[in-house]
Amino acid sequence: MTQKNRLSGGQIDPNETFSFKFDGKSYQGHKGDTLASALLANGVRLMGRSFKYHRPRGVLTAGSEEPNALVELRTGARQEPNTRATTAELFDGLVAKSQNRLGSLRFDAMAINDRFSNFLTAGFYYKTFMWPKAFWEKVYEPIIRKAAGLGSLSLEDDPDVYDKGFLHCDLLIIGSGPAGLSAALTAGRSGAQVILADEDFRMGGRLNSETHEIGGTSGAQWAAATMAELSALPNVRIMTRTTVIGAFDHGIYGAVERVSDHLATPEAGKPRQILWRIYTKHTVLAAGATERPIAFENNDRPGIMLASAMRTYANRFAVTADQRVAIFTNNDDGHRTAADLHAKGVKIAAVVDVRADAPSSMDYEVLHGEVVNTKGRLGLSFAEVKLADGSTRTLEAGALGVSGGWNPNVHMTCHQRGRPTWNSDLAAFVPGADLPMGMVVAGAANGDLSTHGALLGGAQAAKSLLGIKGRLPKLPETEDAPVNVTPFWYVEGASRAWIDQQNDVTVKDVKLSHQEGFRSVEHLKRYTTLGMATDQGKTSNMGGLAIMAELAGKTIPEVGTTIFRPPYTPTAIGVLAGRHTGQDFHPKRLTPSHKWAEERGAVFVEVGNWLRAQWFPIAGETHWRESVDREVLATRKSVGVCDVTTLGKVDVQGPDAAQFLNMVYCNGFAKLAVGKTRYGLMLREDGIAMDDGTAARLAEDHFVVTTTTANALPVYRHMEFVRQCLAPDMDVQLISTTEAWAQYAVAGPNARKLLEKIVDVDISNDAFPFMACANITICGGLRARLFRISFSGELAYEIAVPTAYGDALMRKIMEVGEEFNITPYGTEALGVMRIEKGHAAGNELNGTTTAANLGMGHMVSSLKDSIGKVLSQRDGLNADGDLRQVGIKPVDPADPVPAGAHLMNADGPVDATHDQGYATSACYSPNLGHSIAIGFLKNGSERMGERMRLVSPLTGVETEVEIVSAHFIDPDGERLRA
Amino acid sequence: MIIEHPLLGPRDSSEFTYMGDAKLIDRPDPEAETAARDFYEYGYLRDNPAGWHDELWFHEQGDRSWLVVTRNTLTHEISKVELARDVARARGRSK
Amino acid sequence: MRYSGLQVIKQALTGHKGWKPAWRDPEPKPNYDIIIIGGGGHGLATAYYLAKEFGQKRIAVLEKGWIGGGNVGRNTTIIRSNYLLDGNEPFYEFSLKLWEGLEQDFNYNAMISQRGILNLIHSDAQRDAFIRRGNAMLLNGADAEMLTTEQIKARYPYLNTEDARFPIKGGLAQHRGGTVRHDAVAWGYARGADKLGVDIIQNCEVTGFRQENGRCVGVETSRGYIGAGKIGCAVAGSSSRLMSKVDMRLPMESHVLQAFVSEGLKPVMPGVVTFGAGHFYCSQSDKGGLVFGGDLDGYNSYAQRGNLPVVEDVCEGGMAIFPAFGRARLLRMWGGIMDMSMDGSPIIDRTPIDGLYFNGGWCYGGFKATPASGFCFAHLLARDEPHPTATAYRFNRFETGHMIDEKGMGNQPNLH
Amino acid sequence: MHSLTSVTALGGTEPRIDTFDHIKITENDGVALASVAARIGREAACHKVLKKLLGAVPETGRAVLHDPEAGFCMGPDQWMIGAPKDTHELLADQLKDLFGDNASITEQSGAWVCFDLRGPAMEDMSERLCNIPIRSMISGDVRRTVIHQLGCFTIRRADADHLRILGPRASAETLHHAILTAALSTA
Repeated sequence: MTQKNRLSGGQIDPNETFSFKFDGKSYQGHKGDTLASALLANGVRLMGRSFKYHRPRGVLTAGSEEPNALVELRTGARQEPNTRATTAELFDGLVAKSQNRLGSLRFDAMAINDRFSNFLTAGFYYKTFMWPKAFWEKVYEPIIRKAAGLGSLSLEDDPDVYDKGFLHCDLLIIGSGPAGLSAALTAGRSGAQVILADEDFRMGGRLNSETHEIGGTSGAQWAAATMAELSALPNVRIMTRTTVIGAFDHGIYGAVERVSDHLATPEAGKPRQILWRIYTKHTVLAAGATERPIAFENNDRPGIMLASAMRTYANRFAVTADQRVAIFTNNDDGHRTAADLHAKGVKIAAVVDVRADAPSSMDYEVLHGEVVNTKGRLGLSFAEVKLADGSTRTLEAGALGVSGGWNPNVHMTCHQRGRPTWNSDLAAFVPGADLPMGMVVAGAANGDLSTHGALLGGAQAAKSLLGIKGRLPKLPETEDAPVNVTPFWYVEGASRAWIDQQNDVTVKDVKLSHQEGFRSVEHLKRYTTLGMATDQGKTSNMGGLAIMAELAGKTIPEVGTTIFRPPYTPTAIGVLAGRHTGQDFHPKRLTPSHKWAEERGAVFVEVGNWLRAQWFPIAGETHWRESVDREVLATRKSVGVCDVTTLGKVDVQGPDAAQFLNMVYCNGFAKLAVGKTRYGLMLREDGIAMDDGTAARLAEDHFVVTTTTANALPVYRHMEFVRQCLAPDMDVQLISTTEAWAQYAVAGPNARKLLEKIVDVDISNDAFPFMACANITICGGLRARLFRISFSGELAYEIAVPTAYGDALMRKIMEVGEEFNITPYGTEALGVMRIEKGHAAGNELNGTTTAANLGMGHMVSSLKDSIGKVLSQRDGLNADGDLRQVGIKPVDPADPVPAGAHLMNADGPVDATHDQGYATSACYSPNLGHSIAIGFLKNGSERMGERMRLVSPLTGVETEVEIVSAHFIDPDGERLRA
Repeated sequence: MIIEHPLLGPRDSSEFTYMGDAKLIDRPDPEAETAARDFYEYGYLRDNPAGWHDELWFHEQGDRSWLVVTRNTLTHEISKVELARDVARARGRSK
Repeated sequence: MRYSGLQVIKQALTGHKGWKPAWRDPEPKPNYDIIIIGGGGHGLATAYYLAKEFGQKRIAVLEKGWIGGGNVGRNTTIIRSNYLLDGNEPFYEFSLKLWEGLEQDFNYNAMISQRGILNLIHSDAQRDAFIRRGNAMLLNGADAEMLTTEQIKARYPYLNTEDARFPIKGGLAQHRGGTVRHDAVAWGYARGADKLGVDIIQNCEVTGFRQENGRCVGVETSRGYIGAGKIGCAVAGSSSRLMSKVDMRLPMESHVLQAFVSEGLKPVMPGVVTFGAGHFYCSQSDKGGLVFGGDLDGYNSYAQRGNLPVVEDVCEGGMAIFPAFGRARLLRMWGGIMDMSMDGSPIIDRTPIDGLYFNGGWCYGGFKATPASGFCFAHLLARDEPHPTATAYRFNRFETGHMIDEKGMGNQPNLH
Repeated sequence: MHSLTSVTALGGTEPRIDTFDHIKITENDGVALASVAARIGREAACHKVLKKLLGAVPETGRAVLHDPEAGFCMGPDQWMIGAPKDTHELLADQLKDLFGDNASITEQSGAWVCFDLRGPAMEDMSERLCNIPIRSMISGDVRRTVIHQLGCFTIRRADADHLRILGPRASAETLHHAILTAALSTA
């Protein structure tokens, strides 16, 4: 028999056997096992190494509070570091390996640290490694970092997917022990929408671990029967393998469902885990309690574990850590472990109880005393006991169960403002008064440690929260033992007695922390790292607090408690991200001509989630500049077309529409004639330029406003703010219609000729002059909008049709444009043409520029109120020598003028105090045959013709430049009006 | 957090965009002699209380209403939610 | 007692009996020359420099709880000086230089580690902006380097460059940036200040200010009245609350910023990386935890905790660039309260009340500023004039229109 | 009659249909849309027209599933009207005639993509897609919500297993991908 420590009974399925590997060695376990229980069954006690001293470690617990038995689960890209063997559900073919070791687990070379532990006390690193100065980063820190960390990531992309989801209910029950099940029954029978969540893969909580009977059947059977009833209720949603990770504001809980972690790999298309956001009116927290250890010398050897964990292994998993077991306890609970193990045929070496009045037993020896030390290199062999009479005994045992009392799992009660309060009967913290909204705590989590107390508390909680009328049905008969505990935290004189096993914090470290003045709980925690390990201090915080209290001569509640923060247990980053990874990180927005552009081989660029064609390479072009230069030249020579759908569009309607725009734009709109378009500059209330665009008056009471692509959302929000909050009685209605219309710019000397072949109306220069706009029809009757506006500086139009026709319109334009050699152009060519025209765009409207900086100071109307007007008049925004937008060209046409470079005077130092300005946007102008830039220069409008240096030390460029007008092409705008 | 929208009922706060102090409704008179000072205070100074706070939230992923939410900045408790437009009207903001 | 490797050995061999408290626990005196309110990083640094650099005596730091419990103990430990604007860059560069000699200066190993910080670039416009910024850094005497995607990939081979929604087009690196063991900064300054005679008084909450003839002459505290020649407030996060006791309204809001740490992992992150197209930045601590963060929750809050949407947003950003982190687990999350100012930049200035000085508005840039903030505030307190690198951090800049707005977001604090 | 042919939001000439055992996902290309926003002081007049048009005024969070025109409430005094595209291509113009200067009408046909989810997995899928209390929503309930960061309308239709999603048309592919993913997840 390979599973030498497998007992009989339990809730595993002995008929289903799984093979698994740990550190390369094969073992067998059963369905229903965890990795930890299966390893124990096979006689494996040594499962890991501690963080600092690399002490050999085995399991301490049988649950998610486990500090020691951490493994790297699975291999390859699915390798998952720091996985608790105590919660990893066994599956056939599972592969795990131990971590944080140099060499094998048995012979870890880093264990040498343990020999030097006297030098490596709490906070030692703050006091040394400072000389010589350079050595910290070059010598000391690399060594420390190399030793740091526990498990390792594969550094391959996580191949699994994660879902997110949303659930709504009347009552969320966290925990499926007796209190949770009782609450679920009460609530479920009332018809309320109930969610019952438990982190375990088997519902029932400690009922599965204990031998108490409920109503004449075993607790486990009662739990199974209750689950069967609940499963049949359509209003109860049962969520196994689901950890509620946090209680957030207003009854929102985060929960992680491990859908596939018990499988070798997830099923195709299925997520590994799901993050549920649960919206609930009420919550019953029935998270149970965690047993706490007692600190004594060398209390960390493999085989030493919580007494309650021993019961779980024996009763649920049919496993014992060894055939010869001792118990050390300060309360009656430890005796239960002895009784249960004895009943399963395990030899009890003795029960050591610190209490003089401990119960005695016919089946095993009960000693009044303390365990003062242990022996055994890679696992426990002997426990040394000091008896109350002063004599000593050495107990031979391969496992030692320790019971120091129970701590209610109050974590979730603290996730908001709650602070637990001290209950001296239990010698433990229990939930305080200030609970998250709608929460009631029941059962052991509330300090009701008996099974009866849990059943009663759960039922009452559900009843009161849901306002269920009538009397509760009679609860089944069950155990109702009082708690009988004598606070006992550590054995007197113990020094290397572990409080926080993972982080290697001992009693001695806590004492040193006190000695050095780190006495507040938070200082203790931060100085010693107590409770900062992956188990979040679930088994260690109380011990540390108790010792600090004793040293400080205070009570435990006077010392306080550290704050419990989400998540309840460590949570995969992947599941918190859900599907928003890779290409799905953000949604994509495709323009109406996207498919057509793809067919032409366009290169796309991301702008505010839009994918826009950046340029359209043609055969033979090997560098993007070739394509862009060609597109620019062809547009300026004949005609080009560009998809400008992405510009934000806001439909502004109503009798007060013009008045409204007068308010949001710094320039005037009240008198804009119907059929006309005007450029508008919007300021923020602080007087800085916010956005620019055009407003076209299609009717007396109807404008279409455009915004820049990037600002579509904030501008719309701002306009709604002005409408609803500042001018609530203006009769104006706003609708964002960005996506409703496909809009294309047709630009170039032949633009009109081309469009005349499409539109159904007269668009001659007289009928449809520069800045005209109209609702028209095209192609024999399709409704469309036409604007004669130009970003390129050419004779240009923007034509819009309902989006569904966008693809067809683009193909039509290309078709009729063939005779003009029409060239589609992308955002790069668009950018070149706008720089050639000196139009400001995102790089210039960078949130710090004023209208004056942009050379548009004259546009801020003094005749009317508008947003930003008053604050735009502050001195700091109107100082002499302020920045002005200018054009920059290289003196030697071959030189670059990079954006982001700074302007310096022709002579003098090059440093920050002599900074004159900077280039914002730059490009190569194929029309001028050299690079050009626009930028901001101090007192720029007075410095035309000045020679300066444009320097970019970052990219190693320094160019002699001349300051010129930003209107490099057609400064008088003749082409626009042609 | 959940914001009890006066028209739509409980909505997750992640559907909203936050702007801050609802005093931003009280835009000063630009014609007043003290306009420069008034706008500076309006634009820049905040009570920033630790406790109850009237604040503006925009239902960006909802009905595009601006709301005035009375929320406790210590506990995040919400005691009142109104349409900002109603508040603006009640505060006498005319055309 | 001086800390050193020898001392550690000596103490280890003698049972660690000789270690003394890192700072005394004195009773407050009736009055001091200078009182600093706030025993966080900035307050302790101010006291330290007042005593060490400006020859001031009779100094006390009053802390309402335990020292280092505010943002110095709850940040993501990053130091850098990669700022753009004239008002900021010289100050943060001064700070970085102070960091570089700090441990030797105050005889405490704060594990200052210049591992480098890298801002990823994802668009041409962003590159232009980062070139401008990198140039501003160099022109101010800081270091900066533009890295190509290949150079970045060599350092972070598991960065997502293949299947990224926002492809990486390079990055702006500051190699002198890095991380510091945050708690140790508070403790190091506290110990250093204590050795110079500064009284560090914990559990002493200031409940009011006493004014006489328009001058602030002392503070009411939970431990009684304490008089002072000058009083400096350094309570970022709670600035508005404290200053409301003298009826001052500040140009700031208090916001919660969450931070996160993963379980301990073997080293994977050599330096600090900031994702330029999402809300995510990350480094790895000497203990092995991935330390990361992102955006503000976005609403005014004095509760030191946040909510799920931002947790998810940050993790989405993380997975977008580091898909290998999916199987690492988030261990702990917490929140700190930020003084979010109206232009994203701090204030170190006199108040309208004689004898009362203010330091705050650090947004989420306070940690890296700690040494310079302390130094400059000490300068102001001792000499009544601003330090040359902090001349722009004035209260009146909003009224006069001299904002220092790095991000260009205007008077909307949660966008800075 | 004009000479341009339209394409569906997913770029096809025919609507996309994805059929699984547990759900059928149909791109619905047949809906014309226009929004109606009441002008100040004309709310009552608008209600009258709506009642005439739909048989009832859609209440907040509700749709009136009337034939051929249907409508739902988008916000305060603001409604979305839908009708078969075949017969109502010029829906906005038709509504302008009906409402006169009582309301501002905006054509919305091009702004949205419409997907119909029908099948036993509809509720499970909804839970993975968006934050709506789908199991307590009844026929005619409408929620504006977020699906994969996209602002969408969800309408629980007359049949118990039918949910209609209106999402931003430019992101039709992203939305479709999210819906398909949820379908595979819940299979």
